[in-house]
Amino acid sequence: MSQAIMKVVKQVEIAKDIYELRLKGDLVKEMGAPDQFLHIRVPGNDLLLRRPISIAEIDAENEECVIIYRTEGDGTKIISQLTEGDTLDVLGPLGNGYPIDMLKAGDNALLVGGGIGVPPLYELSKQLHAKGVNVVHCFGFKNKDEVFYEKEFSAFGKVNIATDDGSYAKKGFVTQYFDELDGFVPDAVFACGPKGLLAAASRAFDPSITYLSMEERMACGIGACYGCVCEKKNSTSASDNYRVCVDGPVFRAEEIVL
Amino acid sequence: MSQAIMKVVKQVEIAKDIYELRLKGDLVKEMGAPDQFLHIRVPGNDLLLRRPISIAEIDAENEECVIIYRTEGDGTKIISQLTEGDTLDVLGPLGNGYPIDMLKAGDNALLVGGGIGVPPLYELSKQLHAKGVNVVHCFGFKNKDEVFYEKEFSAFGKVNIATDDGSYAKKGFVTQYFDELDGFVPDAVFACGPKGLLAAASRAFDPSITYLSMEERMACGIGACYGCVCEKKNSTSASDNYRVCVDGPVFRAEEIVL
Amino acid sequence: MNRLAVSLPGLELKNPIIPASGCFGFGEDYGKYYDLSLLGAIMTKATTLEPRYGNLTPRLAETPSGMLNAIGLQNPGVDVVVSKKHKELEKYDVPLISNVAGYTVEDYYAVCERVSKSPNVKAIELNISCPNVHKGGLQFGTVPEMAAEVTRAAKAAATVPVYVKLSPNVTDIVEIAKAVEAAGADGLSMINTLVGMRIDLKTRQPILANKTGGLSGPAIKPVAIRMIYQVARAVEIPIIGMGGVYTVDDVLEMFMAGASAVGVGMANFTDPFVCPKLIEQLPQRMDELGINSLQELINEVKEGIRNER
Amino acid sequence: MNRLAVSLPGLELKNPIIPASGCFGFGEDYGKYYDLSLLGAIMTKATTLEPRYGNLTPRLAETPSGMLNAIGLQNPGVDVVVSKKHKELEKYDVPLISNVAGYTVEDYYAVCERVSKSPNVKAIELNISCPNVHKGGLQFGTVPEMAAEVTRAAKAAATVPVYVKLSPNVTDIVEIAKAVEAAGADGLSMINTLVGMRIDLKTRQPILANKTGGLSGPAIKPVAIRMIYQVARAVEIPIIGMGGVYTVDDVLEMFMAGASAVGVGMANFTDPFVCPKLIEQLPQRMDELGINSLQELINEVKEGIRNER
Ligand SMILES: Cc1cc2nc3c(=O)[nH]c(=O)nc-3n(C[C@H](O)[C@H](O)[C@H](O)COP(=O)(O)OP(=O)(O)OC[C@H]3O[C@@H](n4cnc5c(N)ncnc54)[C@H](O)[C@@H]3O)c2cc1C
Ligand SMILES: Cc1cc2nc3c(=O)[nH]c(=O)nc-3n(C[C@H](O)[C@H](O)[C@H](O)COP(=O)(O)OP(=O)(O)OC[C@H]3O[C@@H](n4cnc5c(N)ncnc54)[C@H](O)[C@@H]3O)c2cc1C
Ligand SMILES: Cc1cc2nc3c(=O)[nH]c(=O)nc-3n(C[C@H](O)[C@H](O)[C@H](O)COP(=O)(O)O)c2cc1C
Ligand SMILES: Cc1cc2nc3c(=O)[nH]c(=O)nc-3n(C[C@H](O)[C@H](O)[C@H](O)COP(=O)(O)O)c2cc1C
Ligand code: FES
Ligand code: FES
Repeated sequence: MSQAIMKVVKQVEIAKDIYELRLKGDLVKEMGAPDQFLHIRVPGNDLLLRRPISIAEIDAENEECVIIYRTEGDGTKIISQLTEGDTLDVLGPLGNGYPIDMLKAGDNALLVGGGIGVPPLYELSKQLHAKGVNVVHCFGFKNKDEVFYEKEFSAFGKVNIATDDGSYAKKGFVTQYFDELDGFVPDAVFACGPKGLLAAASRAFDPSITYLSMEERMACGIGACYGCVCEKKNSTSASDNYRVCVDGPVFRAEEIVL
Repeated sequence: MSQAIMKVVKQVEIAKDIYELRLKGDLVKEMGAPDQFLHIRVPGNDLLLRRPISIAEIDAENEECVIIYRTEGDGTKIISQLTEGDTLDVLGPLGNGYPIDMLKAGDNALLVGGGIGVPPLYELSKQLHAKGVNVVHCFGFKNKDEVFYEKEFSAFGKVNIATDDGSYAKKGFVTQYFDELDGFVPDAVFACGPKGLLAAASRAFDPSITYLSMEERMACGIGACYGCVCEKKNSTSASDNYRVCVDGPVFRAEEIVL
Repeated sequence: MNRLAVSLPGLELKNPIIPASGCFGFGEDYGKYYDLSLLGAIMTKATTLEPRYGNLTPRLAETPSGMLNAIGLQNPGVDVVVSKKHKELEKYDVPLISNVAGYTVEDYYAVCERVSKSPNVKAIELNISCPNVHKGGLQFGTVPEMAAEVTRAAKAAATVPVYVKLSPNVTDIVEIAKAVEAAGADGLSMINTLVGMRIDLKTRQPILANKTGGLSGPAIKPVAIRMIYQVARAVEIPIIGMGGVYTVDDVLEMFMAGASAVGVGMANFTDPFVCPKLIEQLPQRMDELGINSLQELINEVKEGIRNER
Repeated sequence: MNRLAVSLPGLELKNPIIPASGCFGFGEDYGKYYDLSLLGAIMTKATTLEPRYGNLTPRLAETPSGMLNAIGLQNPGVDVVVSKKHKELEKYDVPLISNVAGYTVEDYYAVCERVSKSPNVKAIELNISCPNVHKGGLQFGTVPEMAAEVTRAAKAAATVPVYVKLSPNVTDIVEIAKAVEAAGADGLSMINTLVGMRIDLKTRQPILANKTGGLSGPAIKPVAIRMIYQVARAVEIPIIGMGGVYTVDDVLEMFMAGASAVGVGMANFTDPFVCPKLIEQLPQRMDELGINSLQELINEVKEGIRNER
């Protein structure tokens, strides 16, 4: 982990309220595992807590990385106004990303994403594909306007999409695809998105091979403040919980209480 | 008075920590009297009080005006980083500037300025000169690095300069020139600067023809909060004082208690 | 139906936006810039029995997301306020809430009696953050019995409803709120400023001539929300909420905490047109959040509180 | 001579910069990023007799120039703290100030006794912002007699100096400060967080699972400065100042108000390297302001206070 000033290479609104921000800097050298995150200082002086945003893509060669985020509140709105040449104070890479060492060429991986939970899966899909793992994606979005990166993910494997209102692809929850995998039996399931989606994934698949990316409000981002805890399954001591920032954000479904 | 978004035309550091900022906008149409002021919103969201800065020059033809200020604290530092094309939220023009109607061609006016009290006198000097009034300037600065606008003022009349440390022109207080005016008997004295300088000017000259520009911390800038008061001379009621923002900033020396 | 209308004792407001006391003078200055009839009501500057000069300057200092003020109750005294200041506001279609201050219970009685007589004064806001000269300078607002005593005096003197303005500088604001409710207050207004200070690093002395000042602005909003939330659960009388309101979201957050109208103070200095802007922007934000009308929101929040019990 | 050195009971500090309790864990996390021996001291996370889970999440919310937290004293209990957490910090040349919390006077006694035994614990910071389970949940820190009682218990149990951490959520902080001084406190630390709340406009419920939380950051600095200024004029024991310190100017403002060392809390989250940066930047700013050494500044401020009397 380092603190660094990164340069904005490019920023594009790729879907409604969804921004793709490309950053350049030495820090990229430290990035490796998919779904580590950056802890970003919002420019200005009144919003003092950093914003955690996952690294969606690592471009080691050009020392660049991509983050993709939705403008939720004041912080992300300010960040969305940055343009080429602006700088950003970031801390990272933080947390433990998705493990992939247990998979080998020919294995099957199912990637489940909901809304803004989709981007962190991009670098994962890329790395799995490069390893020769067969990847299938199941993504849920609110509506047609918010769908993004379908083409990009298609390069690595099949993409199944569902929208809440049916304005694009199938209508309803992404979970409907879990029963229609046509004999694709996952050796690992990776999920990122709202709690409901994570819970559905851990019910549908073996919780020992299902990896969930958790989200909690964060202050320090490095384990010191205990702001971002989540409950440990079968913990032995009252004070024993996980900190999403350092112990996660990725946990095996069997380790935690959702 | 209006609230308006003005455009930055140009910003230059004209002396150590002294910035000249040229702004463009409709608001210039409302400007007239010398030493009215703008109440400027500092970009960002943590500094919420506006900053009062005098209008140093009005360029009605191009709908531009100039302000000149020293970087004192966080607010002026942030403003000093603006560059061409940036915008600024200003309220103005506020306050009553220096009166000049009582002077006619051939009259004598003495302009006394200290440090950052010099700029508001520029538009005044220009307007007096245009009227045919004879102008003499006495300006004090801390040191050579902080001297500015000598040439510009010279176009309108003699400029006497003193520096605290003698690093430029005469050493010592600007008041030393008051006894060396070589028969120049002012029909009006206009002073702007630290309280000590204002007090010296009102002692040296007839307080009924001596006009002082006052400075107080301001919130509303329009008379509502009573934050910026100064004491009235011979006031009859306990609650009776002047508000620098609407009753001033310029007062006759005989009206106020310094 | 007017979606923004709210109804409080003595106050049928066309909207809930009220410039807070001391931040709007007696309206005359802002009246030059927009039509004051747009406003829900106006909380006028603190009025005392005698004219008061107030504190020496500096009276103001800035702080992160806030400011300190130590104006010191400067005002021309109740006689001038009633004969001139209230009169001048009669040309607007806007109710006044007259902020009343004093140093003895008798002061409060006398001022409440007189300001009630102005036909456009529809309510009194009792500023109990003043030191009681008879009780060793303890603030009326910090001791439940003293707060109750001055409330009773105001109620006896006033012919309009009395809203007591609570000070946040207390250990237990609920206790004070209950005491003034029991003493007959028709409503509450909260919060007044937190006591704060800034020191000038060059002089090494406090910036304000008065040394301490009142902290207001967004910095104190979380404290205001907490106190409104707690008090709304302990009393039946309505609350006019204030403290750091800058945006329509802040207005609605106050309502969700338990307020029935909202005071806007410091924000007027940042943006002189903030009050009309809030009034204009409220309906759209209400649409986004599924709020039909503010009166409905007030009722829903009250219902929620009842269900908590 | 070390210009940054300050001397307080039990604490000969090479500099006055101390990460505040709860914002720095037991140092292990920040220890990965810089050498903790750089720090003046470390105020460790609140330690209770038994392990505690703390509150449900969300535990955090942001506010203008500040934040709310409701961690809820999560810690592994005094046995693990002493046997592991303090031990791990022995490799650094940095004194610990152990933050002690409890729900009964007996809790405080027991924890103070045990943490005193760690050789690197040079002082105790008594966190009296906890509800007293035997006194109907009233916070120890809000009632002078209760604050005094727990101070006496801590003093009886501890073999190191005891600094009592004052809560700002009181009507009269001077009264509390005097009570704990009379009860034997060796120093004070102030301020703890102000109680605040934020409401989520979509759910219309408080953001924090605990509903209320503690407000910290620059937003509360003016309140901290005011309280330190007032208390420094009423007691003789030294004060560790905190509340919103982000810059060297903030550090020096605390000293000028009357502090003898400075805690840094929320700023660590904005900039994990803030403490070493402050230590590095202090000398230059002291030069600009004509301050030879911090100990000299402390003495000058004390002298000034004596002359006011
Ligand atoms: C490990 C991790 C990875 C994330 N990756 C992404 C990503 O790749 N793309 C993306 O769009 N979002 C991501 N998020 C969520 C993102 O952090 C929030 O949307 C963002 O912080 C909102 O900031 P704001 O200022 O716009 O909203 P505000 O509501 O104004 O924020 C106020 C405070 O609440 C916190 N907060 C608000 N919503 C969330 C949330 N959902 N999760 C955590 N903190 C929150 C903010 O960090 C801030 O401290 C991630 C969150 C975590 C914990
Ligand atoms: C009518 C009027 C006209 C002015 N004209 C000029 C000018 O032409 N050029 C110029 O350089 N300065 C001028 N000043 C002073 C200028 O307003 C301050 O230097 C400026 O506000 C400092 O802001 P800051 O954020 O840099 O300093 P900070 O110290 O960070 O400001 C904090 C707060 O204190 C107030 N403040 C600090 N110093 C002063 C001061 N000297 N006067 C009033 N308020 C102050 C600020 O407005 C702000 O509210 C004028 C002041 C007044 C009242
Ligand atoms: C300059 C100023 C003057 C004030 N004067 C008064 C006053 O006379 N009477 C009063 O009850 N409150 C007074 N207040 C407090 C405000 O009415 C309000 O309660 C407080 O500022 C919190 O609201 P805000 O954060 O929106 O400013 C004053 C506040 C300011 C900033
Ligand atoms: C996340 C967090 C946790 C805290 N935990 C404790 C604690 O365990 N014990 C304590 O005495 N104070 C605790 N505090 C209060 C701080 O020590 C400090 O008094 C307060 O935050 C003000 O300083 P700041 O504005 O620099 O943060 C905590 C503060 C924060 C932000
Ligand atoms: S954010 Fe501080 S422990 Fe995770
Ligand atoms: S600044 Fe408000 S009255 Fe002058």
